[in-house]
Amino acid sequence: MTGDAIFEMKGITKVFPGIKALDSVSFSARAGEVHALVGENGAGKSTLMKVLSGVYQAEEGEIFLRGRKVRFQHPLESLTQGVSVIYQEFSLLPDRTVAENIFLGREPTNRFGILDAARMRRETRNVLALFGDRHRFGPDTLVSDLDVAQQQMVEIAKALSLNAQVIVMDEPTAALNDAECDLLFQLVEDLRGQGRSIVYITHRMREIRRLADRVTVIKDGKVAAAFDDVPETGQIVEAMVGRDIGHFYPDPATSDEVGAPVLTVHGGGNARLFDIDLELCAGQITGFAGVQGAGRTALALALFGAEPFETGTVSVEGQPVSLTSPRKAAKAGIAMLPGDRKAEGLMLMQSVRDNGMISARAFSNPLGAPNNTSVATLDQMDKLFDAFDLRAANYEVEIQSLSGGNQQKAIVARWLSLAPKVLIFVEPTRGIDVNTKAVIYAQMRSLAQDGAAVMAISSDLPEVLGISDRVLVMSDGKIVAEFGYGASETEVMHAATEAHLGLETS
Amino acid sequence: MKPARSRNLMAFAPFLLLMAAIAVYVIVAVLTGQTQFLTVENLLGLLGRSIALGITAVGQTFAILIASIDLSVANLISVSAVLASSIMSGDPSMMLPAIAAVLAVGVVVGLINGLIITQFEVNPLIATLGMALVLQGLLSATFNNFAGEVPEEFQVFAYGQVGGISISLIFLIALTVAAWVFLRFTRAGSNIYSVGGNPDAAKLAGMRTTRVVIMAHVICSVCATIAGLYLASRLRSGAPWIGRDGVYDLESIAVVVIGGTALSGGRGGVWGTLMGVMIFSLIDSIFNIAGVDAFAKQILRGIIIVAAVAVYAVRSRRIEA
Amino acid sequence: MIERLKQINPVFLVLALLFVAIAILSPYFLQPTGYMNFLKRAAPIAILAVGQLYVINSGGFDLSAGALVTLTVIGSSILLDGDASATWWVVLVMLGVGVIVGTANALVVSWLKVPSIIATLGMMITLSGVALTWSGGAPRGYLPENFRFFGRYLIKDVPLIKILPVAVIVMVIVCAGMWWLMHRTNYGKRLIAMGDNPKAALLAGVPLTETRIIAFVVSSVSAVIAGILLGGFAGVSTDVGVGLELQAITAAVIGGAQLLGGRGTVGATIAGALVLQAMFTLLNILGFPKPIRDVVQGLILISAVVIAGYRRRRSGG
Amino acid sequence: MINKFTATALAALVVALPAQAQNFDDPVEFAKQKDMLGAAANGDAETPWLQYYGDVMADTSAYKKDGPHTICFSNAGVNNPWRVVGWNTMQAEVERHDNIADFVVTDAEGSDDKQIADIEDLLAGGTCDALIVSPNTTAALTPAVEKACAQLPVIVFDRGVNTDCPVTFIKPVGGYGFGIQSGEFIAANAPEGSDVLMLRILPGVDVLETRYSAAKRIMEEAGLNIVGAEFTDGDRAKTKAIVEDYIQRGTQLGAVWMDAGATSVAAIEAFEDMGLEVPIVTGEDQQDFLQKWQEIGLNTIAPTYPTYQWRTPILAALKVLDGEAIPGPEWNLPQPAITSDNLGDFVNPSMPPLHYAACGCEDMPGYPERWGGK
Repeated sequence: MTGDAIFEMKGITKVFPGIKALDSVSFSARAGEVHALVGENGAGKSTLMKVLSGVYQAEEGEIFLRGRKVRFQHPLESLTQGVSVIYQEFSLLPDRTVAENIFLGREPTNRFGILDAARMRRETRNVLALFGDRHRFGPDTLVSDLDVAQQQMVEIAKALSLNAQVIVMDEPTAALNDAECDLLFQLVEDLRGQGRSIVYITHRMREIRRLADRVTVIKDGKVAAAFDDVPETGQIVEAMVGRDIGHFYPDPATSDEVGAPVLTVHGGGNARLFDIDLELCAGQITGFAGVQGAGRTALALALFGAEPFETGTVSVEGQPVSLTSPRKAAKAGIAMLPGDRKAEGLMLMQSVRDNGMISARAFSNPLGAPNNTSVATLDQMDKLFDAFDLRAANYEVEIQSLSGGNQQKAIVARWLSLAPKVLIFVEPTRGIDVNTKAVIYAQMRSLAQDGAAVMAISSDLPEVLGISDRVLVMSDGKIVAEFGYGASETEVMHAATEAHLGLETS
Repeated sequence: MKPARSRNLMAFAPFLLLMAAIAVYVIVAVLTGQTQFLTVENLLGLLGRSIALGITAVGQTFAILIASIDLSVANLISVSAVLASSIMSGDPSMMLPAIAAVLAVGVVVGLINGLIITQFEVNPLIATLGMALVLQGLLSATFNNFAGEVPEEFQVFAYGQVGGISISLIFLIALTVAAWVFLRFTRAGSNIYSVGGNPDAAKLAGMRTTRVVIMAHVICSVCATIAGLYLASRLRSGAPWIGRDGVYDLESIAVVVIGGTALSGGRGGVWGTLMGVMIFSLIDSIFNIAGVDAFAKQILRGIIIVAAVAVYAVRSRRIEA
Repeated sequence: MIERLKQINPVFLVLALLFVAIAILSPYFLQPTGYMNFLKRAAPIAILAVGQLYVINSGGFDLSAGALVTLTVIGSSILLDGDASATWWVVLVMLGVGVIVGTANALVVSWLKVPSIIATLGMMITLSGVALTWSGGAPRGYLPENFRFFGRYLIKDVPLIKILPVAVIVMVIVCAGMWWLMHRTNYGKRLIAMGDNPKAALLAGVPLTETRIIAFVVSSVSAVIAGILLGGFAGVSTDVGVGLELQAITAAVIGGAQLLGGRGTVGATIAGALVLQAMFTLLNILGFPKPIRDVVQGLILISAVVIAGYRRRRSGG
Repeated sequence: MINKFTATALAALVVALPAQAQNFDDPVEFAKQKDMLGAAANGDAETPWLQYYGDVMADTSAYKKDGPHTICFSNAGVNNPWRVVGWNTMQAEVERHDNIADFVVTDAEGSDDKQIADIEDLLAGGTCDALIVSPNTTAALTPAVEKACAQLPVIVFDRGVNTDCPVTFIKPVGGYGFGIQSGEFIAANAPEGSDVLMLRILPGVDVLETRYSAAKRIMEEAGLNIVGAEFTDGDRAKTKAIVEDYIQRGTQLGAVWMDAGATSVAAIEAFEDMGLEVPIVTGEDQQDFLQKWQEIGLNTIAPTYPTYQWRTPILAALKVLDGEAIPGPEWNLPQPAITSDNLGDFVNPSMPPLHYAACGCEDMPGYPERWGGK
């Protein structure tokens, strides 16, 4: 083992009700290195770091900090011992100043118990000075006035002000543009130069190549591979996915499967979208690529009427439609499977059946019988569940007891009951295990084969490329490029980042 | 810098509302030819009408700042007033023990509220509503009438004056200043904003959030008991219905919200609350001067509460966008 | 067997235990008359509680229900002023007021994004203001006998149960209607889905505003009906509705309804209302002073939420 | 530390419990009112609102002032039908006088705190020539009335205050008298040793407290068993529920004593609806009770607290401002009781059910419409 490790986690096992989130995981980091922690969503990376920081307590395993065994019961304990975690959702208070955020919960006071604001300001300035002149904000700026990259700097400054020796960054570039990424990379390199140890969580190969000294891959709560250097991308991906990704995606549509345009948009625009011209054809899966904030999700929300177009025209099968609410969109034959299943898709306390039936119930007589609606009957819904191989103890259990993949199947079934003409999948496989992913892909393909126009939005570029017959690239709210099946990651990425280089790669 | 400016404007919203209320007050007084009401003394006197509401609302501000709420204050006010006047029973030497006992009750009630909310994870609305019922029941089962009497010396609190300004008004302003200093300049106050604004972040930063919640509830309850002491002093005696009759629970929440403190916690402050109290007093007086039916103003109050919250709700949505 | 027992909502067991205790303690409750009078007393609160359940299941609160009860009694008495021939249209007018109040509540919540607790608190203050202004703060008019029929009249010489109060018939019909709407229609499923996750419901096509309007209208109309029963029970009264909204919320919570939406059944809510009333009856038989009812209501309110949370956590939900 | 406080608190509580702020069971006053009930009042029996007992007068020459006057009135509230009738009567009385330039009224909506502030506002306004106060509760309003006395002539009526600083305090014979009339009736007519339930509107009001203490004393001396004294807030629904509760407990009530008549009918209905014979339920001069009494032939009594006393303060204020002597510091008006013998004189189906028969308002402007009659 590594003698000079700052911290070392051995045989960590963490169990949540029904799930073994971590299974005997070991992980460590040395001073002055960047250790990349890689894995798919839901693989257990964040859980591992929460165990490290004391948010969660592991059922089994030991943690050593500078050779001494520790057991953190509370994040405060790890913080004071030099372990800082910067989470994906920033833990900043928007209505408070930078200085107040940096000293959150440990504000210096004078002997009368009054806050020492001058000292907070002074120390904040000192910490910010470590960033050189790159920060462009002061201790009294309100956090809500900062952009995302600046907010991240505040998080890092918070860690530095605690003199953290171990800094964990959880997908820090998720919301950054290229220039901001560059700045971050420089900061990380500075921190390494200062002899700190950085745990860098990501699934982006480019960043690993640029920054990492070592790589550990986690899959399904276990260490799938640990490399003492940065290996070939293919090796990492194989360890992440666990199989050859070649047969992962279904075959593309044949030319006679692709039918007439179902959905046509001319000059669509709103606050986040500009001049959208778009045709979606029956039988075809159209994928959308682009960096975060490029407008893919905004387009999905516009088409589904949640954040409608303000200009332009939309027609479905040649008939002009007005998509000003999800209800109108659904009536026009458009369905959307939201990206954040838990927040936007599921009624967690209701049964699998109720979750499946809700759209059918929403679009039939409100006083009609809920199990025998004019749109679909419970029997038909059960058959859809059966057809999707939805696994549940029975269909009356609350849907929160199901795995992510089975939940997703229920939502797909929900929309199929309306027989939509256009299906919009937003992040269809987020948090879903690899094997179920393949099932979902096959399902998307068969929906297209049944005549639906399918739209796929994912921040996982290989996924977009793998399942789409056609890829549209968005940037700054516009559609900037189109590729056919078989486009390479490099060319798509290039198109997506003419202004902003380099994201979404693996 | 644009958002900063709109936020400042929001911070001024209660102030603007107050100015508008004062303007209406002046106009009504002039139009009805009752200019004798337009003196500084009278304006101060307006706040003097609402001392009990003011003290309670300063406490309620703490509860709401941590994204909680306290429905038990009105009943606690009754408990405090009755307990104080029955312990004193007209004997000046019992004043200090009575005050101490009453404040201790406030601490205990606040602790229990806070513990039920944090330890049993009971919705604060339900927890404090339950507490309200328990307090009222115990009180009414023990007392059904004015109980005891406060000594003349104690009535100084409500009726005494220093340099022409009533002591109770000075007390309310001092209490507000103290609360403001606490919230603005101490770590504990800072923690209240943090826990109310983002409890997860506060927890990750290592804060003992449950302690902060409990502390806010203790402060809220203690303020309510002080309001009870004030009412005992003003009414000479405590009765088990005075808190409920004053609707201090709902009114204190209303003035806090009108004063710009967000029900979702983490934003606002005690000065806004004091302005909310002023606004409510002004409405009362405007109706009194205009000679409008005593009950009609209640209709307006209901509408004002909803309108104020709607303004804040619409406003905060604009900021998210 | 034990597993199945665990699944039964404990409110029904509590209710059974209370009935046993009451029957042991009071000979009056060995006869059906006792229970019929008990049900008569419980009818308004049961109807109110189920109405409240609609709003709770939608994810909100309706604090204006009690004030609307008062307004119904006062408004009817002033409009009628003892004139029996006007009863029918006055009842219709009052139901219309309920529809308007419920719609206004829902629109304030939906359009102005005001939290329902504040919106209905404002409505509660406004409605009591209207009631006070209208009446001048004291009973003014008078309720004729045919208006009081629903809340007061007893059908005598009924086999088996001897007497059958009209209020009980009203309760059964109204609650059956509300049970059907909640548990046997698409609307009810939409409502519960909305309370569980409004965003998901919206994205699944549920029309949120309409769903919310109907929930608040049901609550307000149930308050009007409760008001008609209470006015019938005792005549004009200016504070008959005070605190009833809290009793209704308590009843729903005792029945296991989840505050902020998504879980709650009509049957258990009625049982919750009966538990509350039975508890009051038991305290009365034991000779406790009335204020102790408040203490008990407060304690069971908190305990019900604590127990529900415990059960949910233990079942891993 | 806290333990010590708690101990002190508990000790003090135990001591404080029996202590009452005011003495509402005063044998001297009891005897005085009992005598008054049997005596004849001075003045014209046609205008009972100007009659008075005794001959002690208050000198008011210091208050003499040229008219027209601004008369101010701080009302406790119009929150029960009795006060509604009285308030209508008072307004009618004001209309009868040309030398009242302005009649400024505040309504405390039944809140002590608000009434204190109201009186402060009226004093601050500085326009009042005389102040009439109908206090909400006795003790709480005392300081405010004392403060007002220092500035202008004050007339208190209906409920009293604990100070004799006002020019006069107008009321009928008094609460003891009311309690004596109803208490003696029950003592004489209820089955011997039977259970009596006492229903009260609210605590803390002198005229109601004394009604209660007088009746309780008489009934206890007669060997009746008081099973409970409950507060109804003057609310019919609560009254009916309370009586039903007592019946459900298995109590055989021989009589229900009411300290005010507004909810007597609700108490009667509780017996009717439980299928029981209606025992003695006392009442007041409210029409619905009188009509029910006549209809089902009760054996009962209705002492009155006549609403014509709302006329007297206006008349008294004008006399004070003219410097004319008035009865004071206490001005007692006659207080008749309605019995089965004279019931017919008071029943008037053309007046609304909540109207109080002894209003002395039949000759006033706007009668009967102003009082809701036909």
